[in-house]
Amino acid sequence: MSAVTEAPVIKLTKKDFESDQDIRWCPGCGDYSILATVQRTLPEFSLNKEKYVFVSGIGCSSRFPYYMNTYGFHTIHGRAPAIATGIKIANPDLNVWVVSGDGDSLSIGGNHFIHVLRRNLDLKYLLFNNRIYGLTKGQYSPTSEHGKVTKSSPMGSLEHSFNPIAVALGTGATFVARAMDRDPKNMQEVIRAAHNHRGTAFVEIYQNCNIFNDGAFESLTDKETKLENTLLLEHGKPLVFGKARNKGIHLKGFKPEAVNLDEGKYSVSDLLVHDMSVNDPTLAFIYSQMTEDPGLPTPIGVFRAITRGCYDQDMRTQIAFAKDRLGAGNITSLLNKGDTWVVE
Amino acid sequence: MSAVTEAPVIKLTKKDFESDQDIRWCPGCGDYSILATVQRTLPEFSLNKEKYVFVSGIGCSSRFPYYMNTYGFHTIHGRAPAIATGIKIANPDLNVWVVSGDGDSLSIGGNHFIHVLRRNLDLKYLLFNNRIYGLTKGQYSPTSEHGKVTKSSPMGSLEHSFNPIAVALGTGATFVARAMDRDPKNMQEVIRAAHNHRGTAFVEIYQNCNIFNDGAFESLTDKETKLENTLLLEHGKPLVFGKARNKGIHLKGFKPEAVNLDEGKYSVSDLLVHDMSVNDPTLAFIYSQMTEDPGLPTPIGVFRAITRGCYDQDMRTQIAFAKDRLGAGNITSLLNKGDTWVVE
Amino acid sequence: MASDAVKTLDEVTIRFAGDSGDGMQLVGTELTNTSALFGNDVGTLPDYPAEIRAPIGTLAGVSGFQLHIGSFDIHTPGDEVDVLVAMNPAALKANIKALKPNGVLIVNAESFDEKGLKLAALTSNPLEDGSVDAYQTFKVQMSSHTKAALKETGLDFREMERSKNFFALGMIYWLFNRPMETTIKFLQDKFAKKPKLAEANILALRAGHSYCDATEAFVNSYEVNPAKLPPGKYRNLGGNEATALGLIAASQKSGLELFLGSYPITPASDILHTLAKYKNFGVKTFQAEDEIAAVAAAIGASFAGDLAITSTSGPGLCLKSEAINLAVMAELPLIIIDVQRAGPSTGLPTKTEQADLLQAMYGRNGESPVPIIAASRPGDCFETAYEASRIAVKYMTPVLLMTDGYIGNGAEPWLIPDSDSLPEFTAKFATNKEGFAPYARDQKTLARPWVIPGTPGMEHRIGGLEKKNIEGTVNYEPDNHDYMCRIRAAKIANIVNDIPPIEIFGPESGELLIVGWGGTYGAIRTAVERCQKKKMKVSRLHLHWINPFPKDFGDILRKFKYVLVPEVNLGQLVKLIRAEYLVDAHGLSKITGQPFTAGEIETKIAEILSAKK
Amino acid sequence: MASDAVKTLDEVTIRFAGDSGDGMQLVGTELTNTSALFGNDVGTLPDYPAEIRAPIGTLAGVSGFQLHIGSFDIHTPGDEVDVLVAMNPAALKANIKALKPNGVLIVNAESFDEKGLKLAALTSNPLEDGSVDAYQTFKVQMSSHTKAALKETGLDFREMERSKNFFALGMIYWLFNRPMETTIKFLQDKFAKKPKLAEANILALRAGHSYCDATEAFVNSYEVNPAKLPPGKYRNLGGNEATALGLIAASQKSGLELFLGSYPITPASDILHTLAKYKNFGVKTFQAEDEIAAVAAAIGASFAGDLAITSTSGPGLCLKSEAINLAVMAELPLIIIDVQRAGPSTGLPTKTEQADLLQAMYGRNGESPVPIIAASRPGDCFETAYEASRIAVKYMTPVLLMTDGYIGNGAEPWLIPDSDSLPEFTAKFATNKEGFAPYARDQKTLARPWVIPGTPGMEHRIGGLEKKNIEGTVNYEPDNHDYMCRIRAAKIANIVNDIPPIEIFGPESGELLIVGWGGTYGAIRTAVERCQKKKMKVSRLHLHWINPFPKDFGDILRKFKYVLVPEVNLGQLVKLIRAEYLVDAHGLSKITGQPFTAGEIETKIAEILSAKK
Ligand SMILES: Cc1ncc(C[n+]2csc(CCOP(=O)(O)OP(=O)(O)O)c2C)c(N)n1
Ligand SMILES: Cc1ncc(C[n+]2csc(CCOP(=O)(O)OP(=O)(O)O)c2C)c(N)n1
Ligand code: SF4
Ligand code: SF4
Ligand SMILES: [Mg+2]
Ligand SMILES: [Mg+2]
Repeated sequence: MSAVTEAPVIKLTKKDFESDQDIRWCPGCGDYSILATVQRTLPEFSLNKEKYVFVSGIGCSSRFPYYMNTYGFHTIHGRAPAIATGIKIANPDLNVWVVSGDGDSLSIGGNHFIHVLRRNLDLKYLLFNNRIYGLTKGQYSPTSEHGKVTKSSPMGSLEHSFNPIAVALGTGATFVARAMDRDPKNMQEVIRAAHNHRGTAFVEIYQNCNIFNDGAFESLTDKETKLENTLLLEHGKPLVFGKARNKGIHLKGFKPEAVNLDEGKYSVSDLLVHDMSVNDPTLAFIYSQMTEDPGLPTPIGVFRAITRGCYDQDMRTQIAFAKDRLGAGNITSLLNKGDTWVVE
Repeated sequence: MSAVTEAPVIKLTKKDFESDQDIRWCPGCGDYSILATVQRTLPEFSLNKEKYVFVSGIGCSSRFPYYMNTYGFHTIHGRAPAIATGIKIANPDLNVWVVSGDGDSLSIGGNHFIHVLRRNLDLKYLLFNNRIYGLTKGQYSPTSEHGKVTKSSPMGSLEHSFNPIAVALGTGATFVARAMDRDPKNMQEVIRAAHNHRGTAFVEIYQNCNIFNDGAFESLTDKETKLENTLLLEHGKPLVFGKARNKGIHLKGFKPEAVNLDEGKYSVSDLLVHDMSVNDPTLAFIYSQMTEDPGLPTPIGVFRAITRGCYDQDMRTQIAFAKDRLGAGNITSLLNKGDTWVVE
Repeated sequence: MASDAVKTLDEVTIRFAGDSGDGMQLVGTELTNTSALFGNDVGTLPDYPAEIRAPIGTLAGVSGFQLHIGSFDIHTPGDEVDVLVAMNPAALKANIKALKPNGVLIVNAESFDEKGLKLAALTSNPLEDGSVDAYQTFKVQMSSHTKAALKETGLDFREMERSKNFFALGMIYWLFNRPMETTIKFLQDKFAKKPKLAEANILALRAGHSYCDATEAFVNSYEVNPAKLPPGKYRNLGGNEATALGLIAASQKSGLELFLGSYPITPASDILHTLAKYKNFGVKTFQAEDEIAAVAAAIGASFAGDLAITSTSGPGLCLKSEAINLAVMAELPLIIIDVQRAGPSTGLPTKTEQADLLQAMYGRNGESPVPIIAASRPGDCFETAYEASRIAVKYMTPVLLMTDGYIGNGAEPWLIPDSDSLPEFTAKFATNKEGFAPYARDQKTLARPWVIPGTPGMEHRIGGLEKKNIEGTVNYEPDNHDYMCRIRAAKIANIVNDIPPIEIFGPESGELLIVGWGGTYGAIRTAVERCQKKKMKVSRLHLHWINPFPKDFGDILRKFKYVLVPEVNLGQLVKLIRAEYLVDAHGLSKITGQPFTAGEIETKIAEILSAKK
Repeated sequence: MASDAVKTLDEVTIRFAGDSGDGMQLVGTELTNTSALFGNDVGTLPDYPAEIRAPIGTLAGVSGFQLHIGSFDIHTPGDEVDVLVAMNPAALKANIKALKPNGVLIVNAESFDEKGLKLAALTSNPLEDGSVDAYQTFKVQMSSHTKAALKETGLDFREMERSKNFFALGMIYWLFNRPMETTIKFLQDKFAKKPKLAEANILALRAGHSYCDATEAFVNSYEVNPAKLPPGKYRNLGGNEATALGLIAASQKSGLELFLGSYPITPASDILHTLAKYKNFGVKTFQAEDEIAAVAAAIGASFAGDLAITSTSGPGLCLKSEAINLAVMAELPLIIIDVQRAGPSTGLPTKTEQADLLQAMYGRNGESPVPIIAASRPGDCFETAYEASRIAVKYMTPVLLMTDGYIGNGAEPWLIPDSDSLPEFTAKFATNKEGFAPYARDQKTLARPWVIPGTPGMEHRIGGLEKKNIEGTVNYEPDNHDYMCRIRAAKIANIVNDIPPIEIFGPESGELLIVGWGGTYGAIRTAVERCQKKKMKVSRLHLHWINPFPKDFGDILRKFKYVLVPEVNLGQLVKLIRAEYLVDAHGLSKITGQPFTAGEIETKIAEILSAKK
């Protein structure tokens, strides 16, 4: 039932997306910058506020919906993707965003995470990865590094961390990207691309938790080292990086290598050219493995964006088809179906 | 507490591993062949029966432990990897095998599945993939093909299937392999390799459910077509396949291509040589994607087998280290720790 | 059908038993439909093995279908069996205890060979060792007769053998003077694409019938006259299907779109299967990755404005409990269906039980009141599902709808309601911005407004943290939490105003009151009516709503000297009654995975009343 | 410390309140330790915000720590506050209501500037508008004094500012004539690697002390003499830590290795954190991916022969319910710890409640009996955890151990037991093949044998399907299921033989009995003792075991005219009592996220007794 009458599209500003609730993150938390970037970017999309639903689980990051002056649902730990799935199937016209943490999505919520990506519902998924459980005061998370000392691992964690992008690619995700709290410009572009994608758009956002895991991404965000250690993926462009833009990524077989463009051996034409739209996820998987190799820069931007049927749209189509073929159902015919007899 | 005294190793036969319980699978079910192969292979390992624990979830496949004359635990739906984790941590000397179905592992159990692979406990994981829910009488599963018509999808399923091997690789699994119910010879080799691996050894086994999904793997197991449609991965060997062994896999960039060795353009030396021990999971990921391309054969055998710390062993080491450093704890010192005072 | 010795019976109970590959459920269902169409009242009890296909011929593989046919309003699948059809030794062994002394036993004699006896773990042949002397035994070479009848079809022997269930059905049709047309038509439809199979089964059916005619095997045949059921149009309806139809009716009537989030589980899966067929009613079925995702998606759909359902059985209800609590806090409509099965844990998945009641009532952290409604018969699942939906939306609350494997898998003739006669059910989304607050409450129902995303100007946030009264923002104030816990409880207690007074069958006060809920309905009713006929002083009532209890429940209870609560558990409703009313109610427990028989309750009634004397 | 005006007090309640960044928990804990070491009895109540770091200076960010110091055996953190330290306007605003009329109020006056008032949403300055006239108010420039004292340290102003909590503590040490050595030593240890910080805090502590000396701000100082506690060696112990120690003691005593499977959740995480530190005791802590994996791994560890534990709070208990049921069916020892918090759903995660009791009792499908034991004080968590472990192993059953945020986070002086005085606890794995059957039962305990994998010749399979009595194979027989349900229930009921008779405090029969469980202990005891001193006719008892109830419980209840059950929920234990004994017990409910004060219960007692007259 749609009791809702469409309102004309209104031109909005960042302020329109700010709710009246006091923000409850620690001063200095990376979550602030993500919130501001989202609030700054949404007005570009020419959609009224009422069309947005922000759905989160539990964690510091998951308080996000309270600060957005849109519809919002702060649900339970790990279940945001499943709840968002129901929202989107019920009403595919809504613009649904999931906001979650590394614990929320990859620990307790791991199953819903992999399934929402598989089903490719048309929703946006922001995973704030601070590599720690923030809200419960600092235990290691599935993205914490091996050997990490925390309250629950006083002698160092025995676990090997997930590579969230590789996990997503393993499930067949159609859109996979990475952004960083300290790089709002790239974040904004990634959010735009995610919005424009039809299907589940997964964005890993590196986020600093200055209380329990300060500096986890420092080498990637620090002004001095940032350009040497990150690689911006731009569709159709060769993979160049470095402060002096004198380095690039060359593919040797399926192995990416960082090469120096100044030394004469390699030129830009030898570099891998980024193509986010190849159907085969292998290229994106190769990018994902670059973070495992200390000799290679960490890619940011959109790794992969391909088109495939969306569950919610396909469901709509199937229902329309059924109505078309069988006629829209009505109670009387429903109740009187099959063999009947009359008692007088 | 180890109340158990070690018994001398006894030479066993297949019969020793057969329990006295009546087997409750449908006649013709692929599960029989897997059971027989496991029972036939275990005696090779020079381990007494009491050292084995088979742990399963719920599903037709999960009845497996009842038929093994070893220790066994038929647990609840989806939780076998978590329960096996506890068994292995509690007693790393046990030889722990998880047996599960595509629904049990990839649907309800997805979270434990990805985490056991990440933690790399030293256990063996057999996933019977019949691409259907057998026990609940035939609903589509996360590995069922898009569009599949079942009781719960009368107009065809809207879901895209998981590629279990790709999911496993995305999590960082250290051992990944595939076998087929109708190819007991390869299955036996794979089981051997899994047994010998230190870490979580994941084996996907294609299994025919002749009641609810008959023929799902027919083109791979049928005598006529089998050799054209499958590719046996052998460590250190070039990837040759085909009835006449006249075809092979050549890697063009990161793209595998099937080439004909008779046509003169390619020779065996142009073929990709299988190496299961490369640390980078990309090669195995490339294999995993071959099933998505109808022009390529389906790889079977061991995709990847690398060494990395095992959670259970590392835990043991950490405890030993703590005892070494702090001395084994005792109650009195424990109770009297910290600031104390005496009331007289 | 020459016999003029047609005896008229008031009621008869027939059980088909065979290997699970023998098609017993199919012929049982055919006899049910034929009898229902003929105008009898019917009650059924399918009983199939846990395995998909257990080894042929073994005890584990026995599948049974029991059918009670009456010329009056009957309420159970029958206590004792009058006619048992046993297709093999294992089926005989597993079912013979249920057959009445001197009952009719029809066996497929050919299956009692050495192999068959061994598979059934029998050391001697019961057809020869005196085991069946107490019955009217008919040993029929069903396999051979069937093959003979089918010899022209061109089928091979194994295929022919498959039709012997219809040979058996043909015999029963002869024995009870039933018309064969319905079944013939059914077979033609079912095998429209495999006409050979249709033909074979029809031939077998006719052969069984003719066999009786020709051999005059039976001295008598019987008839069971049509029942004097309330006038109207009927169909045969199974419990799970009725639940699905009730939900669709609620959706159609309210104008809310229906969303089901579910994960398959025995014996609830058929609700998913049935709803999945009704896409043309706009029904959205989502087969989730697990029970948590199933209920979570339903909560999302409810937030977005759908009539949201999740269906499961006991183990699944465990998994849903955390999310149900979110719906309690968020105050969103949601219907959770628990088709109970025997527990604890995986238990006996294909057997029935009523042991999830206290879980439904209390199985969530914190003070988490959820209304509970229970269906009592297959057909009644329809109105119960409809009512659960209506209350969920009216009071903005999750509602637990309890059925069980017995009524879910059972079927009965169902008086088709006129769609206009269904209770009024309007759903309204709030759209008025003026003075809107997400946790402001309706004065009468205490429900908060349902504002769905997409509504301009009413953007708001909800969630699982405690909410400030009216404003609905996150709030940690001590008094607010106390207030909100109490108002949530009051809202559910308040549903009592929607519950009609209890109907008491029998005297309004006196010696003995039987209180029932759910699937014990038929057995209790039959037992009490039998006792009342014998002039015993016993009354009964059956609860539809368990939380809240109806207003007049306490007063009624106190008017009886003895209150007995039969339950297929170890005493759950009885605990709630005792705690609430301090009435010394007694439980009668049976927890065998089987429903009560009327006889069991009758015996207990007699025992209590005679002890009282 | 020249003042000769030292007044002696029996007891005093002090509350520190400030921003969550102000280190109130730290100085509160220091005062607790110092007082405990000094020989006082102490009771504590930390109260921190839900946010990690709420915006500085706001109401949401206020963190409090209340401490009750007594020269006698005290049982609560105190009802009303005698001395309040408020570090900023928000802290004053949030806490002033708790301060007794004419109580001592010490404020950091500098924080009451325009910005501070605005952050606290105050429109006028309470130090000037008469709001604090009813108290002995001391306005101290704590920030400036601290900075002055630290000027030589080379720290910058912001760093110096951080030490002002120790300045405040120094003042309190002066006011109550406490020695400073313990705290100085603590600081030296804590900041062993950052000696500058140690020095700064010590300087601030001394400065606060000297400030009082120098300014003669206070007319009097006070002393609270050591309490006459039972003789022995004491330490200060928090509830969650006590739970962890009890488990380790059980492990050491039984020779079973300890396994904890847990997923972090407030307020239970500290059990995980504490156990993780004890690797040298062979403790294996497994931080799982979720609560289901946590309990599942514990079940696996139990199967493999470990003393297996899982710890959580309400929402986590929901998620564990399906797996707990597996342990019920598999009959494996398992301890499930629920540190209860305010629900339903996410509720108020940092606040206390007792509302998971009925969930613990009934929150699983089918008939699933699980024993329940509840701790009542922080120190008592030790013996409760030990006892839970002992019973789990002895009876081969999961046991639910209930604590709550109040006692879990609270601390008290704890009489260190002699390890030999701990109850006998031997664990034995069955190793004898002769006549072994996995579901054969011990005649006395009804426990099945614990045979661990690795034991030669005893290979067997268990699982969640119903098991055949004795053999333990999968079994679908109706009577077997009935029997097994009843024997599982009987086994748990049988634990009653391990439960000592109830201790009644006060007359053994009469007017009014107060029945408590869990964290209401201190408030009830204090209230009842006060009333008894006033010669009121009231008795009390406190339940340790809730399932099963002690044998003599029913008889005791029936000896009183009025039974009152105070609970931090809407009435849960009271329901169990009413259903079991048909006694008209009444609930006293408080559900504000805060524990009862003794005064609240005292008032209710007086009310009941005066109404009775
Ligand atoms: C069922 C359940 N289990 C555990 C918790 C406790 N909990 C809340 S948030 C959280 C982890 C948060 O980590 P993450 O998702 O990384 O979010 P962050 O706080 O770091 O943003 C946990 C364990 C809970 N609220 N519910
Ligand atoms: C909590 C819970 N939910 C649902 C079920 C019902 N169930 C049992 S097995 C199964 C799926 C089986 O599929 P799969 O794992 O592929 O095993 P198969 O039978 O195909 O071998 C389901 C849904 C259950 N037993 N427990
Ligand atoms: S704890 Fe960390 S993640 Fe959470 S709000 Fe504070 S800085 Fe941010
Ligand atoms: S249903 Fe399928 S998977 Fe299950 S036992 Fe039968 S054939 Fe095997
Ligand atoms: Mg995090
Ligand atoms: Mg399967």
